[in-house]
Amino acid sequence: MKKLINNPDDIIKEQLEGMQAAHPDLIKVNFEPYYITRAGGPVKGKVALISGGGSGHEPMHGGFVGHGMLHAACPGEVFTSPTPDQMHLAAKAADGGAGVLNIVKNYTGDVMNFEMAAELAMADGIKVQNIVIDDDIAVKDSLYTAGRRGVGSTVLIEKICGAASEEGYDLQSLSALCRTLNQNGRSMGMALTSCITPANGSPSFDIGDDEMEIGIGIHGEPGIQREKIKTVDEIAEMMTVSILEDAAYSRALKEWDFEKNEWVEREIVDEPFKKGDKVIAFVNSMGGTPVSELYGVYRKVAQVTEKFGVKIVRNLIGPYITALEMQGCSITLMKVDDSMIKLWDAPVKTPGLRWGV
Amino acid sequence: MKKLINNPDDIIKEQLEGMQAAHPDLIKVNFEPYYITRAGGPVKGKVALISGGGSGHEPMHGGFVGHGMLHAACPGEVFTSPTPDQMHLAAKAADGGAGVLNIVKNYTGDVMNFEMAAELAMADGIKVQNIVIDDDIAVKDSLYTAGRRGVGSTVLIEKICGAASEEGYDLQSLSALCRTLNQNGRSMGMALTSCITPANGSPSFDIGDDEMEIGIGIHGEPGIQREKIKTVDEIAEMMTVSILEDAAYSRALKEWDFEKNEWVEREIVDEPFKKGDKVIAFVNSMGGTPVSELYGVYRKVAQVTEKFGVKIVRNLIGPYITALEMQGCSITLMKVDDSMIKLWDAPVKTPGLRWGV
Amino acid sequence: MLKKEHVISWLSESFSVLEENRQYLTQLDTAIGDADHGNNMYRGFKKVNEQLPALEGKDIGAVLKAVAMTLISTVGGASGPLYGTFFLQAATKCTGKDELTPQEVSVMFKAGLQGVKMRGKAQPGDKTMIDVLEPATTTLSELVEKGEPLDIAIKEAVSVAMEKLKETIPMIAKKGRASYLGERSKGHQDPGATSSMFILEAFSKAIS
Amino acid sequence: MLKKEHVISWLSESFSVLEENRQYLTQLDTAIGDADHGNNMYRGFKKVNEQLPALEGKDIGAVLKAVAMTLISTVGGASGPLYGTFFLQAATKCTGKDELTPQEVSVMFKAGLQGVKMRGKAQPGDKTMIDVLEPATTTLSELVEKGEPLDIAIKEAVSVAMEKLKETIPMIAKKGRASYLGERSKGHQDPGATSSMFILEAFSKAIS
Ligand SMILES: Nc1ncnc2c1ncn2[C@@H]1O[C@H](COP(=O)(O)OP(=O)(O)O)[C@@H](O)[C@H]1O
Ligand SMILES: Nc1ncnc2c1ncn2[C@@H]1O[C@H](COP(=O)(O)OP(=O)(O)O)[C@@H](O)[C@H]1O
Ligand SMILES: [Mg+2]
Ligand SMILES: [Mg+2]
Ligand SMILES: [Mg+2]
Ligand SMILES: [Mg+2]
Repeated sequence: MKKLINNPDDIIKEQLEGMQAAHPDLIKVNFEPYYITRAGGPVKGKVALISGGGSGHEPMHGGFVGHGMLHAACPGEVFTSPTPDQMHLAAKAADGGAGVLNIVKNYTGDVMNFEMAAELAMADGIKVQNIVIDDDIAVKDSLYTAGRRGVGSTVLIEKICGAASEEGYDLQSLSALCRTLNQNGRSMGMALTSCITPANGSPSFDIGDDEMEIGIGIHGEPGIQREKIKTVDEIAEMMTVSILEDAAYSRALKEWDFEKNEWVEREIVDEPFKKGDKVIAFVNSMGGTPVSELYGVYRKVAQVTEKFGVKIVRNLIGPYITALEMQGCSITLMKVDDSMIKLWDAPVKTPGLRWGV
Repeated sequence: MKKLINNPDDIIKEQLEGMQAAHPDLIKVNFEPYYITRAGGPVKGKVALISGGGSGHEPMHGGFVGHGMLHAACPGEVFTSPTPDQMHLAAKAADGGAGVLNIVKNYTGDVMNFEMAAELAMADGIKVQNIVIDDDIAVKDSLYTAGRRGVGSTVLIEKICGAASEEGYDLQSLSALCRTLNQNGRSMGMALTSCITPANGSPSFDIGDDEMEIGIGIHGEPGIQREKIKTVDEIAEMMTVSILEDAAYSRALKEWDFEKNEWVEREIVDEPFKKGDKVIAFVNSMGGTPVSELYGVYRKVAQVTEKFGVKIVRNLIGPYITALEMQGCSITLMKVDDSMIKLWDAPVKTPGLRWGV
Repeated sequence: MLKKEHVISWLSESFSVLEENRQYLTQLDTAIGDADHGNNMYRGFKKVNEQLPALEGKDIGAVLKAVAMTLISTVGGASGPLYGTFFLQAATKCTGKDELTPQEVSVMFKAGLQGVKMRGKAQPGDKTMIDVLEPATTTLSELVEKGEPLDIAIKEAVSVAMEKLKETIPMIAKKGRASYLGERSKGHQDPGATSSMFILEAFSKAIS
Repeated sequence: MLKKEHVISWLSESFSVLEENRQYLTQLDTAIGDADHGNNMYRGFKKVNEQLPALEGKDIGAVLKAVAMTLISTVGGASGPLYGTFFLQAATKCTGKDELTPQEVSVMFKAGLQGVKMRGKAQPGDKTMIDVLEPATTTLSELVEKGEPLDIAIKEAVSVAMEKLKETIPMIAKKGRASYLGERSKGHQDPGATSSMFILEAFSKAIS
């Protein structure tokens, strides 16, 4: 196992110590249990935006805590959802009196843990909503699967909703924005190599020297399909076309109903992309692919979207939602309107994403 | 070979096309020959800061073109110094009337090509200085080698000198600053895996599953020493201590003498670090190591520098000077005074580094 | 009768078997999941095991509730809330009790099972822990109804569960991470069903 | 006499042999450098070769100068400026000439060699192209002084150079990238010395 680590059992703790040492001006790490809040404490009167998930996807989510993005993040063990107590304490620490919005990637574990956490926080009198992100079009079906996974859209949503919180959106409007952005975003990922989880020590899947996995998630799980490696043009075109041509996607997602005071299932439909749409294009490295190759991917994404009549108005290119040292990439397209673009452009100052300030 | 590329012969062109498509607001790519300038054209009255080198180290240097950093960059073939004509045309395109400072990493090829380029530009009446960066302490000797290589310091120097150019430093004072920063910076690198150059298609060196290379450069060349993999604490401590305890380093570097009108060798001495020094700490990924592991490295760097009595006042953590998809890291410490810190903090807006704007 | 000492030894037996099979469970989860199930279960039950001495004075309901809270706050992933809910719901049927009749044990298991189904919405055949927990619970309660002694009933439940566990191999997963694999999830035994099996075996061992 | 047709065929022969040995040179550079020498030389001489038809009318000085400029602007790395300088300095001795006497050829090689030494500051024994270029040039000029015909002199120069090339194997590099390896550079033949050898062989072939 080729990793810059000490004992695998200590890596979450030690890497968080490193983050804390590096960014004391931006973040404050709590160690028992793990959660990360902004250095300045809760932001009075603003909805606290919180996310969390397994570790191994850095800079997401801890690296996105700071002005203009998250108020808190909960790191789990590597690729393992964090637990309700972490999320509950993070909510208590980050709540500025205007409630908490949990951004939950759609994995069985994350969803269940965040639901329990929301219940605990609500029992403390904190207003909490959970919005589930499920943008991975590699998963076709929500009837015979746990539904689409939450992947690249999460990063864009954390940025845009973070800016909206700074703007003073209340919990309901922030939740609505978050839900809409999730409906507007679609992603697809692929891997050239498998990652190795530190505790496991060997590759999560075997893959031939001339093979790639299409439709992977971000947890070293095998993808939807195994193929011979193709050229970047073929890969990027196939992925971009799949995203652009993905049909309407309908499924039920749970949200808290503040009137009924219980979880309700909301039927949610993502409409397909259409000519004239403006999008943010996000080309992401899975961790082991260098930015030079991402530009090769972006080149094709730009060509394909243009041909389709979709206009890229902003882009993000780099390793932002990773799967340890996996080689590979993901592509996310998210339809945005002018107000969303303005929120995207707003200042952000976090360890992992920074501009305008 | 696991890469997101098309034909290896086309990758420089295509990746630059991707960069151009992604950042038309920041950069302008010239294709025949390759060079990258700021989108806005030359900056009148300011010294043009130019760098260049082989490709495969992205985001360096092309990703550092933009406000507050470089005015132009010249990408060579992968790991191959660019040629004098590229550098010459880049100088012509970027010169704003106040002359050109070429930041040259100390490799035989880069040094010779940039010298020829400077001569060509001077023949056109452009005032040019070349400052050579040689901060890699893994190379002990300059008498029996080509001297210390230019590695991590380059990134920090491009940022600080870029800010100084915006501040209006003239060519002489900017050159002096650049020279001092080079004297103030020391780096060391290590690799867990070899990279694969696209044209070659197989690893640049063979390395066992339980081995690492210490003292590598950024070109997939073998390092100074082969060892069994150690823990991140042992590796980071060894590297940081080597940097902190590196003795005074003396060698001759060529600069242009504007009075004699010829290249002269300047005897230059880097003084060792001492207690009380303030430094910028830069923990860099070689491309394949994810940021999570870099935080594990940073943790130890922070501990060791503190024990030594050296104070980290700023840091940079991420993949900024890479060797394709190589796994590994480098550590750079650069002594800075308050004016340099101010320049470091100044706004920068490039594809690869951005803050304050 | 199931005494509270039995419960304590069930939990410590569970830890032993999960510790022993940490790699094995992770390996199963590598094939169709994300390679963490063994570590998740180990982390949770290690913590449970450490707390057992402090729980010795408590009644069965209190013990199971404490186990639930520990699992919920240490396991993470999907299995954390699921096993946590199992023990939490099981605990509600044992409040204040220092021993349980076979009927009460059967009620306890049913409550736990219902909790997991409520939380995870999985059905038998979805290739999850339900494929072991449900038939085992059904067998146990049927035998207990018929008046079989608890140790016999649980032995039989374990052997039915073992068959059902093997039946997860050809299944296509419809819940949890393995569901993303679709057809490719065939041919692999479900990790969560396997850990459930270990916990049932530990129960059987604890009372015999 | 060396006619300008000979020079053209020297350059096209050089391209052929460098194309043929592209992988080989890169392999040598993988061991002690950065795995690009074969590609660098191929890229440069391919461009030179493409330009040859356009150069046919020109005198030898003009041809060599054009070659120099092409190499400088296409090869890159260390070898680009070095070979570029070789041809640039060689060209200065052939300005306006359509053919060269053996003595003039010897002067041309000496000028090229001096250019490389001036640019790269390497000495014989540093494990660079100098270890081939210098003994070859010396042998050539000595034999030409003695009145040997050019083709005989160059054949002998090539065979001396071949020996000297092999002698780079045990050397410790002191210039270029290989110098970073110190002792570990021992046991590998220098890539640049090897490409120099190929270019000398091409010269010999062109005039026989
Ligand atoms: N909805 C569900 N209902 C019941 N059991 C489930 C469900 N989803 C997953 N599981 C069980 O959880 C196991 C995986 O647990 P674990 O690996 O610890 O969590 P994760 O899938 O989050 O990594 C699966 O093997 C399966 O038995
Ligand atoms: N200072 C020097 N003087 C003469 N030849 C040199 C010098 N430095 C390097 N070389 C030659 O250049 C060759 C390497 O060329 P190449 O691989 O194309 O460039 P780079 O080293 O920049 O990758 C070496 O094998 C050596 O023969
Ligand atoms: Mg998991
Ligand atoms: Mg090179
Ligand atoms: Mg799992
Ligand atoms: Mg080379």
